[in-house]
Amino acid sequence: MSDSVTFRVHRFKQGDAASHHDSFEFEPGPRSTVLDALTAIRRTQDPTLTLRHSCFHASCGTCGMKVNGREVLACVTNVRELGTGEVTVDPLDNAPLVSDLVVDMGPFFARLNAVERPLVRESELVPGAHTASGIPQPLRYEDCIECGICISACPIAATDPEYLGPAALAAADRVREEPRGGDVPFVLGLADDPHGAWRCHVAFECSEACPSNVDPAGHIMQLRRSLIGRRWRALLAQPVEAGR
Amino acid sequence: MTGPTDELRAAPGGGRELPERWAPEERDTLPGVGWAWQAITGALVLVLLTLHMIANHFVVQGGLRDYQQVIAYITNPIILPLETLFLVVVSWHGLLGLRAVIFDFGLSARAERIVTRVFVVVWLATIVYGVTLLAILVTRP
Amino acid sequence: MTDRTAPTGRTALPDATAPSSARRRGVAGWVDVRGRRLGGWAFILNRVTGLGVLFYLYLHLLVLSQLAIGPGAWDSLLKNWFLNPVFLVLDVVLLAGLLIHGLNGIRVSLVGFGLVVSRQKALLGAFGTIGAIVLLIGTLMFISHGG
Amino acid sequence: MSLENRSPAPHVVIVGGGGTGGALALDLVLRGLRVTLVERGEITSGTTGRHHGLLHSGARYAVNDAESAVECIEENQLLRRVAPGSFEENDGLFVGIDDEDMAYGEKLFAACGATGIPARWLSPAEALRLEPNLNPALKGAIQVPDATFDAMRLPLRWFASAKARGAVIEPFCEVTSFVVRDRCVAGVRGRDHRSGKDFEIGADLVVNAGGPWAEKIAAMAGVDVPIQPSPGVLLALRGRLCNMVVNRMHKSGDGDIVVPQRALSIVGTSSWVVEDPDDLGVPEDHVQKMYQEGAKLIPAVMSAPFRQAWSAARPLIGSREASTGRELSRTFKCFDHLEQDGVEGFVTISGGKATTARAMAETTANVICGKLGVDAPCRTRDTVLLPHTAHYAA
Repeated sequence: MSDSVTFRVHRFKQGDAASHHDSFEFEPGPRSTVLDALTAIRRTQDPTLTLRHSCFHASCGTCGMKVNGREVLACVTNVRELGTGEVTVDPLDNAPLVSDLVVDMGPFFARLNAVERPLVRESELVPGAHTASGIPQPLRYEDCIECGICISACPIAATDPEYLGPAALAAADRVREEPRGGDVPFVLGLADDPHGAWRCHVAFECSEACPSNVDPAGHIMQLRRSLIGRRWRALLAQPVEAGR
Repeated sequence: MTGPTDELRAAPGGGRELPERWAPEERDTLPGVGWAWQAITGALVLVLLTLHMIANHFVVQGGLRDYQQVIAYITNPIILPLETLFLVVVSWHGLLGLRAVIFDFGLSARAERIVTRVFVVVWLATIVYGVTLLAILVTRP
Repeated sequence: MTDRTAPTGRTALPDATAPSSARRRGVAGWVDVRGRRLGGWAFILNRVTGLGVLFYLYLHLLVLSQLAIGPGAWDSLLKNWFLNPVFLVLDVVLLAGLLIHGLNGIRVSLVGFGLVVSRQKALLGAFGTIGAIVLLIGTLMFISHGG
Repeated sequence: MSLENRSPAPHVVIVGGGGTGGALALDLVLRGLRVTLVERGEITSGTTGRHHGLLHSGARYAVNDAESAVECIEENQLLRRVAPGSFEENDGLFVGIDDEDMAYGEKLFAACGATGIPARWLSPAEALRLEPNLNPALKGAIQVPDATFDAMRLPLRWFASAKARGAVIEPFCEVTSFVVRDRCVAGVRGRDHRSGKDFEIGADLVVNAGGPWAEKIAAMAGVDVPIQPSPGVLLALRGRLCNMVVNRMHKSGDGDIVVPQRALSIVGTSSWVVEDPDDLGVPEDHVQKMYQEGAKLIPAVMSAPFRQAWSAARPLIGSREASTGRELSRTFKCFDHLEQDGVEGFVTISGGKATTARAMAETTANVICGKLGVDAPCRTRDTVLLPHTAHYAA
């Protein structure tokens, strides 16, 4: 058995009529990831290959792509563990294609931007740890690494271009849980929309695919529960106000 | 406070600007109601369908009612309103579901309105058809 | 050599944000099952069975019009068609469709109203098991009726 | 000469889309210049994004390099003001395990006092109360205002803010040659890998902000820049083992830091030297060293689930004969190639640290404005940055 793996890589340049796949050979080591393979291919075989990457350890979320049809972070996907002699690499779905493996994250970030979820949270810190003097409140980053994998895996995002999407809805629910100065009624108003929390069809593909344990679908369901509660409270408050 | 400042909001790209196509021309006044309806009618369909299946197939010798058995069944004063309700609810649930599937093809707001109107007509026609059929059978000597 | 040159101080690069090709899969997104997990399958099956059952509903209503024609029309339909083994197989398919759509509907409603969210995977498994058992019992009953 | 009298304003092309390039783009547009930044790959895909995310208090340098330490604590305080909401602001600990560490600790505490870095001795019990996962055998700890930042998302705020003020940011545009007329750099040529088409951009001045790639970029202009790419291995473990940055109370060495980040803990770093910053590799013995040394600070490092090990190349200035990179300076240098090599219109910025990227940009922008005859003050010290999401959303 040969150690070499064939990478079938999606190729597209702006102005091309259609995309195609190019094949490259790569010999993986025990630690080689799909990202290592792609950067090695770019270095030694084709310098025109475009892909997004930054941190190499599942913290930045730039290297989300489809490997053998599944959405993953290329930087933590071990080539040998895939167990296939041929590895197909495609860009994420449900986003505008820029070139090769690069998609335009603009629509994704526009939604996150609108929700205005703070980057740092004040919960899920080290259990039992006390706060150092001079620190008002210990902080840590939110789990979401804004990779776009949830949008690619979501069957609703595939059909509804206006869908707010799992990441932004999960972010909205985080604002509800922990406002940190955020405008909760505004954010709930965004989510309470036919193209918002109500559009989800509970496939949980986003939560399955999420590389950072965000559980977007779970957040969407919590969001719905609080939206229903809000609706009931508004309904019950009306007669009370009318009676005054 | 770690939330965004007004200064950041005011800056270009500083937040709250959604892609144009996301902001619907007419905001649904009660978003989520269609979804809730589908769940409620679905639950009703489940109950009525279970009754319908048991009464029509599982308790009947041979699994299907012959003509006389059908007439005997639907002239029952409890069954008749239940079967009528079943027709109303199941066609509502089914057509609302089909409408959602059609909307997934990415229709314009105008086309969506037309589809909705057509479906209301189809739904009413279904009820008229079913009720007429029941009336003929129940009133037949 | 270069197809875009610019005088000093001016750039002539393309608009990188212009989408060259939308990769939204559209309706293919819910038909394409490659790489999908159990919940994705449930979503697809829910739609397929929903469409199938709706088609059956109207077929069923149409067939019932034979009742209006009279006892002869209905009973001969019964004898010549519906008690045929081929129809019994179709009945099993219908029952499977109803079970998938109905049980998944309960799951989607419960989870969708914010209930059992943390145990939704277990719910999916439990409903899958219930559906399989009911389908088996139903099939046996169809066979016993046919025999 | 003021900018109002010049139309159009001078155009600066920055080659390299790391943190330094981003901060420089913002600095220059805030001073009224026109800026185009070209980057071979995605923004922050080189060294910047692979950083462990330590916002230095300066304590790491206080004993041996007071100048760097002062620079760090200034930038540390300044960045919290201009980039609110971008940091895990939980402070850091220098943890002493043995008597040698404690002896270093005395020097460290004194040096922090001399360089203006707030520092506080903690007893072992106090340190364990703050960080229960620390090695229980610790002998003492010093609390300093370290913090964690997201190696990509903090720089993205510079890019977002620069873009919002008119800078043109072009990723996936690789420079392949310089436009040189009469020993004067007048622009860059290259290929836009998104379209596969060649481009040429004219410039009044070109800045080489290539980090460890700076030497390769400078060579295109026929200029030598002594950069030694010096990679280090980092290890990411699943689970948050600490809230504060945990440093070894010792002079810089392998595996002397654990940086919490989101739901990960990053153990760093090692140091060696390579020729090609594109071909680093991850030496297995370095990974094992991270486990061994990291576990001396936090024993749970040994049992925490593995997430990833990777390498990042520091752009160190200095001799190519270096063997580990540790002997090379961590300060930055701005080269005006007119003085050094007789080439006009070309400036290189390299060396330095992620914490001081803004300061590097300020120094470089001062040099650039001096060369272009632009009289405008630096404004990045008090301009609050846009959120990182605005970089892609805008």
